[in-house]
Amino acid sequence: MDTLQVLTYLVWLVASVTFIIALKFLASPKTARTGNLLGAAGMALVVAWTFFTSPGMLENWWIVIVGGAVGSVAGFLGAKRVAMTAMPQMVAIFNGAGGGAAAVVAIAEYLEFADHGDGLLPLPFVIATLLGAVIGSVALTGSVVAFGKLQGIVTSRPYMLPGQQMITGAMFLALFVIGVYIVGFENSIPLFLVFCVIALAAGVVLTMPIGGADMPVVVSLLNSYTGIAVAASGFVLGNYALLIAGTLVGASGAILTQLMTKAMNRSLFNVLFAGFGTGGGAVAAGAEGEEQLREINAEDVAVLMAYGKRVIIVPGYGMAVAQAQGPVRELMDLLIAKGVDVQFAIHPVAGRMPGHMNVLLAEANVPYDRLKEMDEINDDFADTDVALVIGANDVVNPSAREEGSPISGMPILNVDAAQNIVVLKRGRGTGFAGIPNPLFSNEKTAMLFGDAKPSIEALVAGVKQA
Amino acid sequence: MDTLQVLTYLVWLVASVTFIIALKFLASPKTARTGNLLGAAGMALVVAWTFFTSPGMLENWWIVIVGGAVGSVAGFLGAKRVAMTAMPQMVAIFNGAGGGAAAVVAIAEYLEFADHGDGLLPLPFVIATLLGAVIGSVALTGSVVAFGKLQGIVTSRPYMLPGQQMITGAMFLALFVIGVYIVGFENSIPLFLVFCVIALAAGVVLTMPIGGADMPVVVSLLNSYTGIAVAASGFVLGNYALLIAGTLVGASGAILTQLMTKAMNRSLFNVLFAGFGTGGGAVAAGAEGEEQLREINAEDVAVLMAYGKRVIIVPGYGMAVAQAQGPVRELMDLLIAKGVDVQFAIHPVAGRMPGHMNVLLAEANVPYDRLKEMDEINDDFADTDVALVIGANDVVNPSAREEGSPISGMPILNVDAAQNIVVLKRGRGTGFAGIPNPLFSNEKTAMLFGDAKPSIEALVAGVKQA
Amino acid sequence: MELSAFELLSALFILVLAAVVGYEVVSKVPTMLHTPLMSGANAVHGVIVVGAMLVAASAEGPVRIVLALLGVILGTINVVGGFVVTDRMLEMFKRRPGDQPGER
Amino acid sequence: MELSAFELLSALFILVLAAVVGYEVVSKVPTMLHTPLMSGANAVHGVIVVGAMLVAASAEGPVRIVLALLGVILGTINVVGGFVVTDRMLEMFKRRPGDQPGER
Ligand SMILES: NC(=O)c1ccc[n+]([C@@H]2O[C@H](COP(=O)([O-])OP(=O)(O)OC[C@H]3O[C@@H](n4cnc5c(N)ncnc54)[C@H](OP(=O)(O)O)[C@@H]3O)[C@@H](O)[C@H]2O)c1
Ligand SMILES: NC(=O)c1ccc[n+]([C@@H]2O[C@H](COP(=O)([O-])OP(=O)(O)OC[C@H]3O[C@@H](n4cnc5c(N)ncnc54)[C@H](OP(=O)(O)O)[C@@H]3O)[C@@H](O)[C@H]2O)c1
Repeated sequence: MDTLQVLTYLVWLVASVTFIIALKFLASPKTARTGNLLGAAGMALVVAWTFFTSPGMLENWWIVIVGGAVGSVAGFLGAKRVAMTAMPQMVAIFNGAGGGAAAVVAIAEYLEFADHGDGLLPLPFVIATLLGAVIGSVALTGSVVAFGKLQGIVTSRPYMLPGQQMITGAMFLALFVIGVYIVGFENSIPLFLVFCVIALAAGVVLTMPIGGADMPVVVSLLNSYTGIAVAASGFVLGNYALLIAGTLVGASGAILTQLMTKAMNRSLFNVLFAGFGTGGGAVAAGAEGEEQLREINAEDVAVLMAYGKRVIIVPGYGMAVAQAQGPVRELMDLLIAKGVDVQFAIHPVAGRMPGHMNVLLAEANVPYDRLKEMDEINDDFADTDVALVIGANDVVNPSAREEGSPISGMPILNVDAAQNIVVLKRGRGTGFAGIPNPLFSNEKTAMLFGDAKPSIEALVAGVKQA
Repeated sequence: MDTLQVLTYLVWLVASVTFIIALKFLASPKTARTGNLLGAAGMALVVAWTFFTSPGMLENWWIVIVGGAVGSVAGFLGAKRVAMTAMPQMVAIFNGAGGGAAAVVAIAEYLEFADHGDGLLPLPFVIATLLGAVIGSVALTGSVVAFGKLQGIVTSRPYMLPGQQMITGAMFLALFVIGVYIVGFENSIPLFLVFCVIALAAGVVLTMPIGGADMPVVVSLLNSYTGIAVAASGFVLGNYALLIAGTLVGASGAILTQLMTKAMNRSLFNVLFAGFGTGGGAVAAGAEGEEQLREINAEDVAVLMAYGKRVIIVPGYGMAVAQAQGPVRELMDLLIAKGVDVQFAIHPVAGRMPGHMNVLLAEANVPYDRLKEMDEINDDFADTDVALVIGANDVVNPSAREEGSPISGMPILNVDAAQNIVVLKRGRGTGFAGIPNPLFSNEKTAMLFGDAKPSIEALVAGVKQA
Repeated sequence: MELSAFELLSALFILVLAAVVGYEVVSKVPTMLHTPLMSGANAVHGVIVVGAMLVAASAEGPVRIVLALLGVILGTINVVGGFVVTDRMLEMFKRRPGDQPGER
Repeated sequence: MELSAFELLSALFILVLAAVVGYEVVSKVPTMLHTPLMSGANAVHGVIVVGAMLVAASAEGPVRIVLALLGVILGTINVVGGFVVTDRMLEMFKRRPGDQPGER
């Protein structure tokens, strides 16, 4: 092993350590941004080192330059242009790109060595290559479907093929049989390619039946998958930077997925195979349509709040859709100036991704210490004058407390304990779980219909005059 | 690499994972015991595997059997017989044994390869061997001195040689010079042995100037050292089980040491090089002797508590010395039966090792939820009728709040905020910091002199009658 | 392909330890940082671009060159997009000027 | 002694990762478990007894045999004493029968 190789290992080690520190720092608000920058620095180091020291790069440098330029521009513009509400989609696309790259690398590895190899390839090598190919492919197409569902291009309803279970079963069987054949009997490039195509199809078939509301969980899971595919690739290439980075992401993504399903009080199995946020929705929405809901106008709500002692604001997906966070912040400032105690109650799965509300409210410069997590604030609703629900639905749905509802058992915000409840939404639409919400017909509840942004602006005007 | 060797690696991997899980489980009360057993199981696995598969064991098996038998009996009896209050000493001794073993292994490695090697040995190998020898030796003699100080065999006062700094400096210089010579110029078994002897002496010279009160921190640090020595040995032997286990302990020991010094509001440097718990003690104790202290009898204290609403018990080193935890528990039960709210305020460095009070009170079956950590309970003293201080001194010394005291800045329990303060101690002895305690002459304070055990028993009798 | 048994076993140790590190590091994250963390981790696995570069370095013939190019493009999108979008998310968390430093 | 550069580098990776694991695992421990944890960690480094056994396996001549014997004795004391004393400490933490399961 020459000095250059030894240095390569040390570069990998340094990069791996920056990745570890990056993840660690990302787990705390104070250090998160530094952590991200550190991770980027480690990445730059290992990329530059690989470029300048890999034998063969002298000839094919243009591939890296051209590919790098195209990828950089695409990635940079995508990341800079995307709206805050569309971030989960963007993460899905970037993850798909990573999964695709891992699959491509696995294919290239296989081609390379199937050409040179006489007879069977070493077992661990073939297994890892197949693993990288199948997982990377699933991550690629799965992420694309997730993107489509979040973006509204593909139906966000769970979509089942006729004979879905049969098809899924057949695919897994085929993957398994081809895999065993390649590992144990014969190298075959065509069969390998068939293997990859089936895996790509599997990514679609597995993701389509999952409801749009569950996509963030799916994106997190696919993120973990890509990590595993990258680790497999690192194993094959004997590259410890890939091995460690991939494993780190594989493991942390798995935990994160679990934390997310836990916050929704569901199991991962249930998310993946029991499509909720579905059919029931339409029916239920119809049923709710019958009830009489008490309406209120913005001026009355403004007075109610301005002369109250404590107001708790409960933001949900509707606030994100309406981009109402700026006016909400203004409303908060006005109320505080009038001596009202204003807090935000943040449900762990409000919106469409974990931390969605925090990100939006931080964007509007709402101070951290006014954002309370569910457990922290749930007891405070009882002595609250007004609970202002802005485009939230499922996270305040009391039917979660009863048996037999699709969201039974999910912890919810105790909005119904407040003196007055005001709900801002456009109409009688259901939340993403697609089920009716008895809170709206609660006698303490008044509805302020309309898009959240103009509604809040009306409240701001009202409070100014009050 | 044959199958046996591959299996050996897998055994190492399994053992390493059990060690990791063991440490993780030890960090939570519910799983701690399981964790310890799991660690022991992993250890048994790797020891048995090594015994049955190592080439050469066929001939020299008796060494392992005889040594193992002697060591097992000694370790088992020592661990079973030791009194709860003497546990820190025992841990010191076991740690010393581990450090000694690491040093012995390093010496044997060096002998073995210095014999065979022509010219210089490979650099990383020699460096790791020297490191293992020096750190293991320091851990051995340092632990023995720590044992002596905790056991009262060696003076617990900081003991400085004349010209301490000169001697320490000379030792380090000698170690460095010999080390460089062996690494860079010539293999020499005599010089290597001189190197080890100096390291052994250094362990003594470095530990003697540290006060007995700081010994638990020192034991924790030496524990971390032994871990590093073991890791070095694993590096040399190419044994990943040793490498990982040693590194785990080295790192976690370092953190633990820091947590401990932090709880005492001191820096590690200050602990190691600024001997506190010293000279000042005698003088200060004399000064305190002059003051008038208000005495009280057990019956009065019993009445005070039995008719109070809330009592907070503050245990300290004296409770451990007097082995009064059983009667204390009885006292608690009686008071609770009378409707008194009884809590225990546990200072992080009360006693002589972290968690000392928790261990003792748990031994006496005081439920966990009555043991409150300092931060949790410090605000509650204000509406407490009686703060019962049992053999605690430094941890309730208000001079920590002023400048210029040796314990300035250490967070203390706000005992002086209570309505009544009752202090149980034998006489006018100071705590381990050796400084006077103005709390005792506080006008709210009454002293109940005598050994804590009979005192508490008198209180129990008193409460029964009250 | 000269993966010796020793190399494989070393890789296995590294894999297991890295998995433990990944698990431990993330198990303490507050809910509001879930998304940035997911996004940051997503950027980290973009290191696959290094794998694609190695493919590029040894690429011969049109098929492999196309694969290499594709791999580098996709990997770079992952890396660049991942870190930039994470930074954008985190930028939103910064305090407004008037705020006390110590809070949360 | 045939430590190849590759073996050394692998050992280095393992060392760094294990150090991170050690750090992460312990940084969450409550005060009252400091001593049992210290004691348990102490028992873990008793794995040095394996090193002493390897010395024993290749021991020739009285010096090395004495060293091996000493190493095995000391290492065994560390292992056996360490685990037993930790178990004794932890035994004290067990609940009395009447207690609620859920508490703390
Ligand atoms: N956060 C996550 O990580 C995550 C991940 C996966 C799934 N989910 C799921 O997403 C849901 C989140 O609950 P949520 O309470 O935040 O939202 P929600 O239950 O989806 O309800 C959103 C409500 O906002 C209203 N709305 C939509 N656009 C609006 C606008 N422009 N102005 C005003 N109102 C508008 C809608 O009613 P109208 O149509 O009548 O206006 C709808 O009822 C949960 O079911 C959760 O399980 C979350
Ligand atoms: N916990 C740790 O991890 C740790 C580690 C290193 C150092 N330390 C140090 O140890 C000290 C611990 O503070 P502490 O308040 O628990 O204890 P302390 O300050 O050492 O005081 C103990 C008191 O107990 C009394 N006492 C001794 N035997 C007694 C008996 N049989 N019956 C009744 N009273 C008795 C003594 O006074 P009389 O002689 O008058 O009876 C003495 O004043 C701190 O300085 C701390 O920094 C602790």
